[in-house]
Amino acid sequence: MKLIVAIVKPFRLDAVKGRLKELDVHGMTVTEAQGFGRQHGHTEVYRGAEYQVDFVPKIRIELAVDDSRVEEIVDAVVDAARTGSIGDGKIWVQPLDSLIRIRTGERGPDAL
Amino acid sequence: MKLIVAIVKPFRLDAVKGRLKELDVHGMTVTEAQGFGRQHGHTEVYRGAEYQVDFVPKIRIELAVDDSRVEEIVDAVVDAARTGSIGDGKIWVQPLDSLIRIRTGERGPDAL
Amino acid sequence: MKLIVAIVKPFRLDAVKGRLKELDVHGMTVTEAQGFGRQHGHTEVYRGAEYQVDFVPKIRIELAVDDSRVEEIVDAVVDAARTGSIGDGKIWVQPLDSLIRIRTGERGPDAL
Amino acid sequence: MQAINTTWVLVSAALVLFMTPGLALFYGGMVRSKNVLAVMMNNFVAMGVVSVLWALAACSLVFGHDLGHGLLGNLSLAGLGGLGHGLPGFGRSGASPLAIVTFQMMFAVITAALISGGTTDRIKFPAFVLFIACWLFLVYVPLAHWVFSPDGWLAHRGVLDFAGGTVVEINSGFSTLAIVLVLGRRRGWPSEGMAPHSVPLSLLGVGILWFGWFGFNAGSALGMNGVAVYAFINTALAAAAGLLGWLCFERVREDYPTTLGAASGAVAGMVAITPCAGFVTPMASLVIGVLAGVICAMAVRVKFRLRYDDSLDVLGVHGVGGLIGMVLLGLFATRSVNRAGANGLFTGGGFHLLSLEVMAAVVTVAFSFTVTWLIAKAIDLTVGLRVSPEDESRGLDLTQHAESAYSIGGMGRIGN
Amino acid sequence: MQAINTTWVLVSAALVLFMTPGLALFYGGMVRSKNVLAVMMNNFVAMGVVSVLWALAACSLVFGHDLGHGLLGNLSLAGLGGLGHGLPGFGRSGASPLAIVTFQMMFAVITAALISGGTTDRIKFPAFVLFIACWLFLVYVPLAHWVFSPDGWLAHRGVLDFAGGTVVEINSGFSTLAIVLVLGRRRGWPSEGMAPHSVPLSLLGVGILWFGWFGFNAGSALGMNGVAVYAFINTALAAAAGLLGWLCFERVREDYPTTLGAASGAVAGMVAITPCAGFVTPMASLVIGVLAGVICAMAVRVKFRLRYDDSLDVLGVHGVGGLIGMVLLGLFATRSVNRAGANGLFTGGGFHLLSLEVMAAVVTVAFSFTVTWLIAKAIDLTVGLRVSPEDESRGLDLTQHAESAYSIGGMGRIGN
Amino acid sequence: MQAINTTWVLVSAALVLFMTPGLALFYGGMVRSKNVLAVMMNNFVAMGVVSVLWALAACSLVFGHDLGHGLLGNLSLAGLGGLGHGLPGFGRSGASPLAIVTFQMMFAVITAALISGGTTDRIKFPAFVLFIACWLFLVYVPLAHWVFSPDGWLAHRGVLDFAGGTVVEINSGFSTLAIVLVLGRRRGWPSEGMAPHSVPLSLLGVGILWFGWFGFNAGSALGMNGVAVYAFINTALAAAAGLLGWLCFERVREDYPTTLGAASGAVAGMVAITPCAGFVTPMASLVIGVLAGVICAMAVRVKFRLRYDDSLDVLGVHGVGGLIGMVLLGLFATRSVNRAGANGLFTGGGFHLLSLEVMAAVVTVAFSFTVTWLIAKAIDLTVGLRVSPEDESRGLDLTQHAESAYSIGGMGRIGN
Ligand SMILES: Nc1ncnc2c1ncn2[C@@H]1O[C@H](COP(=O)(O)OP(=O)(O)O)[C@@H](O)[C@H]1O
Ligand SMILES: Nc1ncnc2c1ncn2[C@@H]1O[C@H](COP(=O)(O)OP(=O)(O)O)[C@@H](O)[C@H]1O
Ligand SMILES: Nc1ncnc2c1ncn2[C@@H]1O[C@H](COP(=O)(O)OP(=O)(O)O)[C@@H](O)[C@H]1O
Repeated sequence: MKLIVAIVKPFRLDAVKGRLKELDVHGMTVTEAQGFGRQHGHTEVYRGAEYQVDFVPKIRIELAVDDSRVEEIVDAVVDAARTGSIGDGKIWVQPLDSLIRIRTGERGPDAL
Repeated sequence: MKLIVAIVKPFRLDAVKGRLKELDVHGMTVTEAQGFGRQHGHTEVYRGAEYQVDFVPKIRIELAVDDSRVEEIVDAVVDAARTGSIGDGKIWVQPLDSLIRIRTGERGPDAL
Repeated sequence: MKLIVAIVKPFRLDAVKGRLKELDVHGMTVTEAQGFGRQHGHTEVYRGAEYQVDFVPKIRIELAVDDSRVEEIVDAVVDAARTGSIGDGKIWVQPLDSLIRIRTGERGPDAL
Repeated sequence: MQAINTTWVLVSAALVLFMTPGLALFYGGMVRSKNVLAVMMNNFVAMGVVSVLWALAACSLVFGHDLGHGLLGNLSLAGLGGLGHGLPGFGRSGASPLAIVTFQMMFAVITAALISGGTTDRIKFPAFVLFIACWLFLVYVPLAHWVFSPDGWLAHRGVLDFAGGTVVEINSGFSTLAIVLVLGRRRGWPSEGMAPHSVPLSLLGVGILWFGWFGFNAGSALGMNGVAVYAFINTALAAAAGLLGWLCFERVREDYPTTLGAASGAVAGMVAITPCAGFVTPMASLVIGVLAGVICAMAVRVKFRLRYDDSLDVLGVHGVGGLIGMVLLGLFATRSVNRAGANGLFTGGGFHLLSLEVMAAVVTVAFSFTVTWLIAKAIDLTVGLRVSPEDESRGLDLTQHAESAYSIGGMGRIGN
Repeated sequence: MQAINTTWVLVSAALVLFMTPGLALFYGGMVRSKNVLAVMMNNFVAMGVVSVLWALAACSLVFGHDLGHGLLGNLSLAGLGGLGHGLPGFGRSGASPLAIVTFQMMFAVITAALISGGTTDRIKFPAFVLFIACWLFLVYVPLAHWVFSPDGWLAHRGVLDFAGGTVVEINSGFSTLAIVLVLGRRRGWPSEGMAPHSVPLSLLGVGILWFGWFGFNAGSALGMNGVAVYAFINTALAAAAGLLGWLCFERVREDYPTTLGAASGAVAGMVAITPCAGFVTPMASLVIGVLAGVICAMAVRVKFRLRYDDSLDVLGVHGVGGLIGMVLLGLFATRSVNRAGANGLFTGGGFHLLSLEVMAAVVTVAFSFTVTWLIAKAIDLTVGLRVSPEDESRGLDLTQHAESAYSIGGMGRIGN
Repeated sequence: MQAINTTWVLVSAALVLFMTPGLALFYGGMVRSKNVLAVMMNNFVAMGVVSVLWALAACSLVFGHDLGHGLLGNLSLAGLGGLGHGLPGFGRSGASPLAIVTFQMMFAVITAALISGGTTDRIKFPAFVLFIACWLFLVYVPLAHWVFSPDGWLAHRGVLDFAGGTVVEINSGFSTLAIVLVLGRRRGWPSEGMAPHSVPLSLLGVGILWFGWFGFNAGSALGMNGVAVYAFINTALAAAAGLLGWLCFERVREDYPTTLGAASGAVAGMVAITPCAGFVTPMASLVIGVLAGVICAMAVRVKFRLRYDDSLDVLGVHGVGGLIGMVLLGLFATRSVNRAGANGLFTGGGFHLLSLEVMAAVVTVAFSFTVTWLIAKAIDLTVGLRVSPEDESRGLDLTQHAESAYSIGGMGRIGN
């Protein structure tokens, strides 16, 4: 099994979720994150003190999937998350040794 | 070494932490997350506008452990996090190439 | 490619970011986390009710890097994040199967 | 006696001033966290701009000697001078003229501020400032002269409006409709979720509005007398009844009585009682409040069907609530509460008052909507009303004011 | 003179009205973020329900002509009519009767709202509404008649209670104890942490309460006179002293003086001075405040031992604070401050006043607790008081009101 | 008449009391989330400590019979006794003496509280308490006697200061400078970012300050009369103009008009009008407000160059604003507004008043700075003013008060 991690723009989350539903993927875990990269941050000013904020809000999505579906799902996420402008984010794939559903103790692809 | 990642219901965190202490595991890192899965979200209404919120609050726990202890710890977490109802979450195990304690520079199991 | 994950003290983030910039690393993703370990938490009191808070705020940094640069970058992060006192955190390295830049679809080291 | 009346009017003026920060919180809580400061700023800047313009000239155009036909005042009071001779048309036994125009200044401020509830999340800050400056002179000032000055043509005909059902409520509601039609909908509305970012902030805002509204309504007696007491209790009861009305509607319609609904219902009740406060009995106030609560709860749902994006429901609550108040005043007004008033349809006065009230309401709707639309259009064609799509998606706090509302996380503002 | 008195009473009424949103914030800040709106809603709905019922009938049952033996008023003032003849037992030189009953309406509202501090996190919304409606008529109304109406049997015997040490404070405290005993403890209490989700919100709430309490106490003079001035400064000093008392206790007991402790101490001081405000000297107020601060700080710790879950310490602060105030009034009251008062034990009056005050306190404790317990039990057996365990764990905001208090994260409300 | 005056003074006293929680919010919003409660606590504890000390002795040292040369009052009013004979030097026709000293108590409270804006994020809580207790007697009390008591030497010479430009504003500003020089800079300042954690909280705070300032300034007429009305409108206009002034400066200087700038500008305007409120015309108030807005906006930027860490700009806003007000009063004061006043340079009075005002300002700067510096140094050398570096980095909320301000995340306070 594999773990797909995607860093995307927050307002694309809905589209990604929708696309995954179409592919019959019914589980994911997301966290709020802050990204640093080519996309510029912004400047804030409070009583004349300037703050350069380099980080940009991102959403981090984790998807545990069966090996056979990795390509298809990665492509779907890339497609749904893309806006074409800088800062669209990254996707990476990591190996998984095992996966368990806590409720039932099922292991492997059955636990998805 | 392995990295155990557990997605659990927030109110089970205390139980998980307690169980791990018993097993003499003295380190973990947790983040707030939002899960999407079989467990239903909820609906909110503001002045007649309905919002379907699909995500459910979860806690994401990361545990770097020595290979020898993986099974035992996974079992303990499953046990402590289980409530038996939908949405109890997942546990997965990932390979780790190396681990370092920042304070001392120690590497591998010693760094835990 | 590898994924470097570093759990550091929040106020060291700036130093780490600075050091990475010097090394020409121009991307990372960070999340707020809470750590449990040797470093003590604190006690809070509200109208006589005491709360023992075991978790300590941490920053979790993720860096996808080319294999060739792992050592150098790990060392840089360790160096920048270290204060020498308990709770400085951990760094671990995980294997990555692949990495894609969402904007362009580039894969592998080019996607960094 | 003048000292007591002045005391009451000044206390009321302070209360009404406090309503604008209250409104800023009410609105601020309802928007997404990237636009909180911008909408609050619109309120605060109204406190700045409108106050200054009021003192310089607007006050005089409202309360100065009538230029003829009850259409506008002259500049005799410009710079708040010339008040030693009293306010034209007002008796001399009441509160100090300077206190009265101070009290009235707060009305102009909050009416302008109300409009920001419609334009939120997408209006350029400089455009908003320019807009309220123009709007103050071209819309608010004439209407206020017509209704609040004893020489105004509506007041002169016997239209009753105790504390601004027309000038403040209907006016803000339909002005908002006009400007949002020019401005267009927020990107993503209504398909994307735009839930309130902090309901407690909004509830606090409503608490302040509730408190301040006693000054607004009871202070409009312009002195301490029996009418002020009626206006006070009527405000309290209409708010309470409005709250319950809205909640009942929600309970029936969507199963859940919401806190934002409770807050909105209280506001709706107070809006509707505004023109009536010193003219009706407490029992009539309960009826007015409950009807306002239910009807406004229905009204705010209309925008989803008609697809105009009155973001925080200025039309649905203030516009509609004001109309309800004016019509019900034509039914419930009674001279037993206020000898300077009149009797309505249910109180033996026939259709006379009702037709006057409806006429005034219609005039206000037509005038506010038309002139505001023209102003908005003119600004849109020249300096532009709306921020760029990219700025809209990044949020107005950052792009208009270079600020973030919150930085609460364990790591503070990350990256600093 | 009537106009001045009425002005003061109306200003005070507005201040007391403002206390309920203040209380909503104070309570809202102290609960977990999943229950903020629900507890605030309990306060807001009290503003709706209690106000309307007050105007319809409760007011008359309190202040109407006594039905006999000082037990209850009649319905002569129902619908706030019949006030032209003045309030039975009140002189005619004071404030306008309508102003007085408006002022008193705010007391009924906040007393009912106070109870929500005990029932928070687990009470069904409809049950709470039903509860306060019943409780208003069966508990508040009789007590208020006994104490606040000059014809009430307690007032008649010479019991002193300036602004509601019995009717508001002891009553809310012991009513809360009764209902929480029926309701049961929050799941997980006290083993699980239930720390306040936003202390600044609570501090703001206390700031508003502090401000409003001047209306509460000094307004209870029902006019502007020397007693009102004493009540005012005494309130300020008792709050200050209560704050210091609680902090000193915390410093000694737990090493840390806390901000929530400061806030609670100020409230405790104001609770205790409530019955005393117009009857004691400023120096006595300092003593009363400090004692209230220390004793209430001890009292809120009792629940952990006795295991009743008075979640936000209504009993510990209001119940106990009210008892302290009544007893100390028996010691410190002096006719030098208020000729209509009496002298206490330390001021040459012997045990007479003290025994009256203790009697009134005991009567209030017994009556409030018993009748409230019966109401709560009746509701629990019929419609049910408590939400399901699952709803309790998901939080009342979502399950009772379909709302979330906050959505502040960088991604807004995730999934929208 | 006394009753009306007393009513006005008490209403004003309540408003001024409310300013301190407002200030707590204003400050609390501007600090990082780990230090919110600590700075709010400094404000609340000032309400406790200063009130109690005021009643016990400070009040008398300010308003008691002069001990000679207008330097200090005696203890004739200690414990707030002896007020039956009126306040020395005040006429008997005004408000009740007890009401006046209550009103003045609130001034002492907020002046002490203001200083916490400079010392935030690093001062030990016990040291702050000790500091304000000493400072009250050694700095505030003498200055207040000199200026506010008719027997004080500055008042006696004809220095005009309507509501405390010297005693409150300049004094708090330069006292803050003195203590922060002793205390040292926050670790990491100015290189590390220390952005406000919640601007809406600060805006709310300013809303409350704005509301309360009407009591502060108009209440300083110590009764209801024409001067009070002028003071009221002048406050409103100076706030509005200050807001606009600051925004314009920001727009020109940094491209972005900020909400915190709007808030700060309103405060600056009200600070500057404080000494002038009852002595100048509304048009002069506009000028004073705008100048204060612009100059204070420049002044707060000075600290970055001179490297003193006046964290929340007490010097830049209150110190500098107070100086501006005193100087402009020397230019704009006019007896047409207040016959008890004087004419300034621009109103035919020549340099006389201006030189008096400048002299008073200089005396205040020198006295406040010097004595405060000595107090701060003494405390630093004995109990220590500053927390340990580790406590500073963990935050004062946890280390001084064992509390966290917020716990809003989905998981509540993690680990509980
Ligand atoms: N090497 C990296 N490791 C981890 N996350 C990265 C890395 N580089 C970029 N990111 C994440 O991807 C986001 C987008 O990257 P950016 O360089 O801004 O744009 P793009 O990917 O379109 O070139 C960043 O905000 C960051 O969250
Ligand atoms: N494929 C997946 N990848 C990552 N996280 C998942 C995946 N499926 C489920 N989850 C996480 O596990 C949580 C529980 O899953 P859910 O399907 O609701 O219940 P259960 O695991 O009991 O069948 C989800 O809320 C989500 O956070
Ligand atoms: N086994 C582990 N797995 C994951 N994270 C860990 C583990 N042990 C420690 N950590 C993280 O590292 C942080 C620092 O660890 P701690 O034991 O406090 O100090 P140190 O690493 O200096 O010995 C913890 O707060 C936690 O976030």
